[in-house]
Amino acid sequence: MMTHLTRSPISVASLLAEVHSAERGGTCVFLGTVRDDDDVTGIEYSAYDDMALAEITRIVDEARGRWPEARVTLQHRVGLIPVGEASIAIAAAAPHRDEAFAACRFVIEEVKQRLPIWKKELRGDGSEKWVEAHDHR
Amino acid sequence: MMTHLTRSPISVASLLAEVHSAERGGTCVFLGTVRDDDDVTGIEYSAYDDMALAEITRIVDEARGRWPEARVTLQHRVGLIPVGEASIAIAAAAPHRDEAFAACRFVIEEVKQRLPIWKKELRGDGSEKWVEAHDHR
Amino acid sequence: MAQVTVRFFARYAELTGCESAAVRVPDNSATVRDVLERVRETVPGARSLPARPLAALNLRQVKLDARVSDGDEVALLPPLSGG
Amino acid sequence: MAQVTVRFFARYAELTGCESAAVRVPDNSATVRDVLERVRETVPGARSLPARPLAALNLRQVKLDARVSDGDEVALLPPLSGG
Repeated sequence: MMTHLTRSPISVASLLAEVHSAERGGTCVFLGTVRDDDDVTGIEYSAYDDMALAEITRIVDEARGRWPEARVTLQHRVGLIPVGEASIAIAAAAPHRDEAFAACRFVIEEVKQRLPIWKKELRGDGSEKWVEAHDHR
Repeated sequence: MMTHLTRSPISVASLLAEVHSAERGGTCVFLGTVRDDDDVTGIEYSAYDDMALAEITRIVDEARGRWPEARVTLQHRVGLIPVGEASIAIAAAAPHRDEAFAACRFVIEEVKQRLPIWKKELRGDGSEKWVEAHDHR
Repeated sequence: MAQVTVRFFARYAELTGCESAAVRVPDNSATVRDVLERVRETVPGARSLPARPLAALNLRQVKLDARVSDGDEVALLPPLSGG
Repeated sequence: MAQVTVRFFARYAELTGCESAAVRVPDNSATVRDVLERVRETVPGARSLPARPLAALNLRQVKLDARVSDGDEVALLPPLSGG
């Protein structure tokens, strides 16, 4: 089992391997990557690790409750993430594509609302800024 | 540029590389893989290549018309595909996740309706069967 | 007369035992439906094609009343099942 | 008295200069709000926390009127921005 919080680059292949199987013919993946907004060079992600892991478990369990034939997993990266690299990846596999898309979408929405994780933008001029509102990425 | 029809295993990493960029913070991927329904051991996919390529170009152009900031690409594999391997992969990247999900979903729906591609199921007992109705994978 | 290439795919290629055939139809007003009639007359096995198969003309799906011209390519397509 | 661990994250850790503090509140009826009041009295810099911050109790988001017990962990959370 993969760890759901990591300080290393996320491997989409590992996520796919974790959810895929021969009876699940549709897989949906979402990747959130650090954008080069304004003068941003990277984002420092910090987490309340224990609670984030507990919330991830709850979100994955809720997804399984709604879509019993689906398997979902996710990885959130923390620490300094340079522009262009992924901060979050979600994979949802199901027998049919409707459930795969729905489960993947559900998980990213819950993640954005519930994970105790914070972003500090690092800019090219050396300044830093906490991101306090939900973005809509 | 990748070819949109291939006889080799699909590389999700190549698709991601083709659509991703620093200003596109959300990427949605869909993978359709061969299911082990009944006694199926693999599916032989055949295509009207020239028309399939023309339709893919039209579908990608339509997606760009609807979501101008998104980039989408897809690869459809043809030939004999064993159970568990991908027959289609779509990647859609956009500044925000709404467009990424919507563009990816649009492309798979259009692909299913419009690509002149056909499936013949190969079974463990040596029998073969053309698949003539849309499945809902 | 217009010469049109007709292509058969997947199950239709199996039914007709044929991948491609050339048929000739009147020059000015012939449609995909006329091409289909000619095919039924000239290609053995084509009689078991459905009455109104899906068709493409020059790489685009069309209705059977689409007009054809010399050099066109008509394709007869079993129900699509890509993806 | 109940002893509760209070944790500060992200901008709140910067504001208070503190990551974790222990506070004592009455044993039976104290709530997260009471813990917050104690924190404002005992942790320098905590006065600039918002009046009603997001809070978690034992790894779950709760309202400020949630009851606390001895050994609980309360966390004060700036607006979430994960993903």
